[in-house]
Amino acid sequence: MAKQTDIGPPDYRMMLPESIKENYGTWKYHEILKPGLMKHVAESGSELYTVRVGSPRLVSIDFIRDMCDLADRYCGGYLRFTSRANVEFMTPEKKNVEPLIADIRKLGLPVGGIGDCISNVVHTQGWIHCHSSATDASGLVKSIMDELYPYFTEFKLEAKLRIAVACCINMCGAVHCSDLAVVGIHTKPPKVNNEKLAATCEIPSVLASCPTGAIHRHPDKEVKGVVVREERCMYCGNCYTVCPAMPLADADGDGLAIFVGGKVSNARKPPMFSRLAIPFIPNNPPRWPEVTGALKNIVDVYVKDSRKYERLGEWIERIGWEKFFRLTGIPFTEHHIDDFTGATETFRTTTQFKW
Amino acid sequence: MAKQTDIGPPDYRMMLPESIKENYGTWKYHEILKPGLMKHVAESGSELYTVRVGSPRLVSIDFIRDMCDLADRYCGGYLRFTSRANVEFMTPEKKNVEPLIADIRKLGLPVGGIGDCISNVVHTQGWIHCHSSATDASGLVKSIMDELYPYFTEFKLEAKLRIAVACCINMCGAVHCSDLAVVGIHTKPPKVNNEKLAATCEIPSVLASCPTGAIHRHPDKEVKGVVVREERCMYCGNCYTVCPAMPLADADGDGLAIFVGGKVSNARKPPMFSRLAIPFIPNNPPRWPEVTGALKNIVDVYVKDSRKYERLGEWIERIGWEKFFRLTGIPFTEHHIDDFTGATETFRTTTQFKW
Amino acid sequence: MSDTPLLDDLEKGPWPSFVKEMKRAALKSPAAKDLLGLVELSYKDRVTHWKHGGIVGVTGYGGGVIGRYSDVPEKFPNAEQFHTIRVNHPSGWFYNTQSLRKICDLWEKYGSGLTNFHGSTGDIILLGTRTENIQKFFDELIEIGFDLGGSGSVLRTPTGCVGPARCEWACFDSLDLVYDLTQTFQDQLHRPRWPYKFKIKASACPNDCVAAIARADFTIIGAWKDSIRIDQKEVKEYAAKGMDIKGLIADRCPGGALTWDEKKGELSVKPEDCTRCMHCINKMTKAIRPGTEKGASILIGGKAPIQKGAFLSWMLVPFIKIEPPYTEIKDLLEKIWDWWDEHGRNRERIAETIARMGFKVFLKAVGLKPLAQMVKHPRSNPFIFFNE
Amino acid sequence: MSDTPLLDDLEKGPWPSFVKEMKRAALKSPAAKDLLGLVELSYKDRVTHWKHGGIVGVTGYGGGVIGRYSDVPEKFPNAEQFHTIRVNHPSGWFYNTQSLRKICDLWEKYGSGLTNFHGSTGDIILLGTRTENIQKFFDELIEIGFDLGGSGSVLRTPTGCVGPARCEWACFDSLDLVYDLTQTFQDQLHRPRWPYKFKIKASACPNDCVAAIARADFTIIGAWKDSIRIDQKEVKEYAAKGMDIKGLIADRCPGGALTWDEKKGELSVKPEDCTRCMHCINKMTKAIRPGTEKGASILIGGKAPIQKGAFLSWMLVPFIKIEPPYTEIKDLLEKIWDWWDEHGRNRERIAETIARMGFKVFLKAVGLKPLAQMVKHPRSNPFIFFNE
Ligand code: SRM
Ligand code: SRM
Ligand code: SRM
Ligand code: SRM
Ligand code: SF4
Ligand code: SF4
Ligand code: SF4
Ligand code: SF4
Ligand code: SF4
Ligand code: SF4
Ligand code: SF4
Ligand code: SF4
Repeated sequence: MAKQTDIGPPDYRMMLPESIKENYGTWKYHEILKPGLMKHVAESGSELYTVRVGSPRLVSIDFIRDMCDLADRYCGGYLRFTSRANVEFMTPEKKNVEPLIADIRKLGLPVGGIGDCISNVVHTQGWIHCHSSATDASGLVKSIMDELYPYFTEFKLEAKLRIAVACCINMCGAVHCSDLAVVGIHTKPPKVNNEKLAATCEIPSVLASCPTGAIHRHPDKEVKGVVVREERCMYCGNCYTVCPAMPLADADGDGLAIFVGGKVSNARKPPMFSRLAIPFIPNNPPRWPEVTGALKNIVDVYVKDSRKYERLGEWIERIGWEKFFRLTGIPFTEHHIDDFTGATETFRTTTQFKW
Repeated sequence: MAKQTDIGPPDYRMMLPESIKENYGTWKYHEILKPGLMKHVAESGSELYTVRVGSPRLVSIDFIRDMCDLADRYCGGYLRFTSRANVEFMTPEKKNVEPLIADIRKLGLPVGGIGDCISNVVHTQGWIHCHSSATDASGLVKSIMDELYPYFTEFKLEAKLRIAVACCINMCGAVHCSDLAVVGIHTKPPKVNNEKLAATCEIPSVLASCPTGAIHRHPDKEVKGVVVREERCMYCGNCYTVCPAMPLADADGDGLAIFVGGKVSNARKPPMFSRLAIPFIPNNPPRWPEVTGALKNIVDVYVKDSRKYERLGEWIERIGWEKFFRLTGIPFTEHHIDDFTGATETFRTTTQFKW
Repeated sequence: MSDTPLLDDLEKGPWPSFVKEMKRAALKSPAAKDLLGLVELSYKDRVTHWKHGGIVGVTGYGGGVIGRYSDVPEKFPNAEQFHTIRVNHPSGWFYNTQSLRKICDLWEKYGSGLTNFHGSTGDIILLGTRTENIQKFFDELIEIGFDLGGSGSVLRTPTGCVGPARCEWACFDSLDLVYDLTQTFQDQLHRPRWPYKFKIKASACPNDCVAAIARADFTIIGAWKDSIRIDQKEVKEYAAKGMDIKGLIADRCPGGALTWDEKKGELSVKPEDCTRCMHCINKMTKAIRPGTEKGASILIGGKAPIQKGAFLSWMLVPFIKIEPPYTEIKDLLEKIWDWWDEHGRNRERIAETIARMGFKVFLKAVGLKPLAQMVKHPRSNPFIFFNE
Repeated sequence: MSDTPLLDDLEKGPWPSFVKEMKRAALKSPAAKDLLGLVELSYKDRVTHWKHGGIVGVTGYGGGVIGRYSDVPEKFPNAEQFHTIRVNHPSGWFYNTQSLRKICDLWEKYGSGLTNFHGSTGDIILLGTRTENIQKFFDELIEIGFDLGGSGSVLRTPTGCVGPARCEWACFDSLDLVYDLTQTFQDQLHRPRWPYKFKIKASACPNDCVAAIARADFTIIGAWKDSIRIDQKEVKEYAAKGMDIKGLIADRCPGGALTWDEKKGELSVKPEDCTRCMHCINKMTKAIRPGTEKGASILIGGKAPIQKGAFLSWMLVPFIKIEPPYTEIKDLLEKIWDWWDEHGRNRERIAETIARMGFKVFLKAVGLKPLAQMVKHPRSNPFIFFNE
């Protein structure tokens, strides 16, 4: 039993390199020198070079030790991770930069993601660790980034492009506000196991868990359990979260939906939600070619048609969703029409449209 | 008993002047020559002059006869009314125009409303004829147009400005999408008369009529009637519409709310709803000075700050609602914050704002 | 001293006075005289003195008359009954004076002599008559070639803009369409059968001069398929007269379809980016016109706030040709009514029924395929019902 | 032939491979080895092989560990229990290598050797250990100066952007604020008491580099009260280098606050019209900087779709100074938690409770006055509850 609890995380000051302690809060400007490399300049005139490295996020402790070796060699024993799970090496020494980059490359790791790039993919657990998952996250991310690799290591975009992957609609990660979002979805109602349910769950809380009221007591008084009105089920998984006896996972029913055009920054346009582009693509491990192909197609069209500084969602807003579907060749279906709370807000209350 | 029914309205062709029959569907362009006067030119080259006259809408048959006399004298016995209850006299004869206008003036009627003007006010019955009314419509309109008269007879605006008045929230007329909208509102719950209710209404339908579920059976089993949970009442009048025993009218509780910034045309910006500017102004007949003053203030600020072709709602969208409240000096209160269905759509989901 | 001091104040001022008109009517009609007194009393008490309307009407019709009784009959006996009759206007609100005079004479005979030209749905509103006069009035109204408008849970009097009669922008014949639909659906207009009221309005271009999109359950608005037509000679004229064509026209184009070439003095359009908002056409009437392949868009669901909140009509059919006998539109209306009739709850407008049941359910029912033009944007939530 | 053919395919390709990493871990850990097999099986079956998590944890805490059991223990016994431990990261995700190496050594001793740097809430995620190891691991974790992060219906590990440590735009000290709040609310972080989870994220400027507005119930985003600072000399530099300052900067300003004077080569701002969107600052890093009177805006309610749909945080406090000891923010948090605790239903996030009870009710409860800055626009419906 621990001598102590509630000590919280270590003081961040212990974790800051000298060059940052000295210029803390007095940075003046930065310049992006090349993909994965930027320079910050302080009021004092001192400089700090940052090299950003792509990480698979799911790593072994030996990977972390490799990063530590590099940090010890070039960065005085300090490093950081970014909010998108990249690794950042910082040094005031210009001369360290190229050798550092060379050693990173030796480890087979990509340098990039700074500026108008596709950065690392915010993602989740999937088949690696989550019981809710409708797909795997790590495998999807690997497949996607292999496909879009040059967008991480080179400048090929007019603006940042942020991708997120979530393995179920709980959407761990800012999936609902990403330029490109891939979401694992179930499309079959839960398979109720009433013996298990009777043993492990409280029926009232199971009934209460369903937002659409699709779950009802079993008609047969004898059976202590529930039935699901399948036509009212939207596969949200709430029932499964509160009761293990109602799994939704299904080899053929599970797959991916793709949402596009979200952002969170307040630059120019306010933050926006991502909107449905493709309702369903079946799981096709290990490479999910239909998913990577769909993303590639959207990115290609966006790159061709977008203007300087225009995020994907800003581009779509300018040309209109009907033109987005036309240019990408993605079919618009009944599934794209909202029927959740507030759906009427999404209907087009004007005669303005493009053919 | 009529020999015939379902004959419908007369054929419109009987009602069209020669000059229109000849050029029907072949008009080429129009020019607005001065307030209340425009000229349409047909492919054939023939011209049609239209003089628009403001009407109180609530008129005597002798007023209609006056209009007929003018039409017989100058327009070959034809005239029309507009979708805002103005009268329009049309003639191909340029020489008729000025004498016509002179005779209209003799009758004390205003010529104007064409182009970037405030036109006639779309309005409703009020105390003249409606049991639901929370105010009078005709008196408000008269008071408002007296105040804003020059905007009807002269060009003083950058765009059209449409005003509507409704005497209760049923909003007969396009009040909910007007540049300026004055709406009669009740602010006291219905006064239930249970004897009358028992006699004239079905309790279930009364209970059902309430959107907020504020109406309940009378707790006392003896009493055949209902009670209203006052804190849940939003004074919508639905119950009164289905049951006469629940009137809401109240000398002190009734008054006006002012909504602004709506439009219906698709020009430039899509149609917009009007939004709440002033939650409540008590009834102050016969002139409602607080209402006319409030409208005058908003129009003055709009005139000063708006750009060419900018409708009131487009202006507010450009400067932001917070700046609208600052410039007009209208206080922003808790009542302005939506709490009806879909309220969350109105919350500001960005850091962008003006002080 | 006058017994209507408050109302008298409303005779002053430059805008024409409804009080003057009431007094004019009062000279001939005791009912109109008592109305003056009753309204004066409302101005004093600051409440209405009308009671909930009772059911009055003409044989064979379920609507067209709004019953109205005063709550102070003892004070104003001649205004005790003050029913309103709604008379269906001719398309475009055009009249020849003989017809108007006939209506006036009839109303002098049977009514208070007070009227609204027009009510905000578009009917001629004849204010104030007694129950016993209604049928007689109606019989003679038919004689002079007019009929009642709608009230109650029926098809309400359809209206349309002045359109081709006097407007160069009309993309279809709003007058003829409204006349034809009104005649075709006389039964739906006079005999209640639906959950609630249903309104049709037609504007022959996107300026929407009858505010159809805000007020009609079924909204017909003019549109064209090809490109706007630009007369470069006239464009140069506007430029010469000093119009800032880039700032005021091109930059204001919502579709970003217009480019102004300062040097050439040329305004060019990228038709695929034009959303037909009308702005450039509105402001350069001599230089720019709608396209030639004309028709309309149909939108659904416009209404006032009661009860689920106000709705603006939304896109249902992006483009449809509008030509007699208008079969396609009539079929669509019938399909919509059948579905609404079956699924609509009491006092539920079509928009509210669709909102409750789901737009895609409605689309299936009326046999229309989903289009991106129907929505501002696709859903943002992942709660998709795949089983449907 | 390999017994993980499907996963092996994911070792190919330019992007670094998590499978390589799993295999590296598998060399030392039987648990990691069995995980490989189990995940290969999922790739074959296209379903997860994890069961619903059971309750596991450390004494005195209600969260910080996610229990996880395999549904194929017979096939992969070493991965039967594969619990996750969440370790609270240091502000800004900065580390010295000694600390990192200590964590690695601990995880080599007690866990599978697999980890996420970092989980998407911001914790160090240590994947895969057995129940009996959890307490031991925790005891030694405390020794090396780390503690657990949040899970369950608690305050989740707060995070903040790199801020003043390496960013010129920081309007407050995101690292210190996050550290201070995390330390102050250790009890709320470790001991479930609320209806559901509650997340705090801090971005020191409106670029929002931790996506706080989308993911945090309580969102702190940098702001300034005065004007952006423009260095005209540098502006001229950008112009000289050929930047289209009018088209790319001034015309893109959402507030319409910027004017570019081509002749003078000057960019001027109307501070009252600047909405602090960051665009001009982002694109002209040497010429334009935030103002000097710095602080933050506080927004409320961001969350993912479960269950009432996704929310973006919305404006609650337009401007607040952010200075130690951060009393004002802490008081506000306590007030919000008290109200939510009392009124929130089970599994209802703060946004959903506010949506259900009404924003103005919430404002009253936490003692904030309504401001136009809190809404995109006022209500359009007339259904106002005046009695409140
Ligand atoms: C390191 C990091 C913060 C951290 O604490 O970890 C960071 C750092 C910087 N961001 Fe960021 N941002 C970081 C995540 C984000 C996020 C969050 C996310 O991606 O999930 C956003 C919001 C994205 C969105 O809107 O969906 C974000 C939106 C921005 C923007 C606004 C971009 C836009 O036009 O919308 C800028 C300004 C710009 O790039 O012009 C910016 C600018 C910057 C600058 C230039 C700030 C500075 O002066 O140092 C930093 C490096 C440039 C760059 O391109 O990365 N940062 N930045 C994060 C790096 C993540 C990564 O590894 O790629
Ligand atoms: C580990 C992590 C994903 C990852 O790989 O990074 C994660 C994993 C889980 N999340 Fe999450 N969430 C994680 C960040 C998020 C985020 C992002 C964030 O916090 O910034 C979100 C969206 C933001 C939000 O909170 O709304 C998120 C929204 C959810 C939800 C939906 C909550 C909602 O109100 O919409 C659930 C469902 C629930 O709570 O029952 C959920 C539930 C879960 C559970 C506990 C599954 C469950 O239902 O029990 C997952 C455990 C997986 C496992 O076996 O390890 N997780 N979850 C993230 C936490 C790591 C960390 O502590 O750093
Ligand atoms: C006569 C009438 C149609 C009818 O069948 O009765 C009519 C007639 C014309 N309208 Fe209209 N509009 C008429 C009601 C409307 C309405 C409906 C309303 O006011 O309730 C609207 C929608 C208003 C709104 O958006 O809230 C309307 C929005 C327009 C617009 C778009 C204005 C804008 O910028 O939003 C134009 C074009 C313009 O003015 O630039 C327009 C243009 C015109 C033109 C110029 C069309 C033409 O070429 O003949 C006509 C005369 C000019 C003028 O300024 O009135 N008309 N017009 C209506 C006269 C009402 C009145 O007495 O004032
Ligand atoms: C006479 C008129 C106002 C006027 O002075 O012009 C009118 C008068 C009444 N309307 Fe209306 N409405 C009138 C046009 C409208 C319009 C405008 C339109 O049709 O373009 C609307 C808004 C558009 C719409 O339909 O949504 C309108 C929305 C309502 C509503 C709310 C309906 C809704 O779904 O939101 C009610 C309440 C009801 O139906 O119970 C209503 C109810 C009424 C009643 C019948 C009062 C009642 O609850 O029984 C009023 C009878 C007054 C009387 O004693 O004469 N009236 N009503 C208009 C009809 C004249 C005509 O036929 O030309
Ligand atoms: S997104 Fe769903 S499946 Fe993936 S980690 Fe989160 S809860 Fe688990
Ligand atoms: S998955 Fe969601 S909708 Fe379906 S039964 Fe479970 S809780 Fe209800
Ligand atoms: S707005 Fe209300 S009060 Fe006025 S006429 Fe319509 S229903 Fe009657
Ligand atoms: S006025 Fe409206 S809210 Fe109030 S009781 Fe009647 S129906 Fe219910
Ligand atoms: S709606 Fe269009 S066509 Fe009809 S009158 Fe107005 S401008 Fe002309
Ligand atoms: S009609 Fe409107 S959208 Fe079309 S070109 Fe003209 S301004 Fe642009
Ligand atoms: S949020 Fe702002 S302050 Fe923080 S890192 Fe991003 S740009 Fe810098
Ligand atoms: S920060 Fe944004 S709003 Fe402010 S001046 Fe710059 S571009 Fe305009």
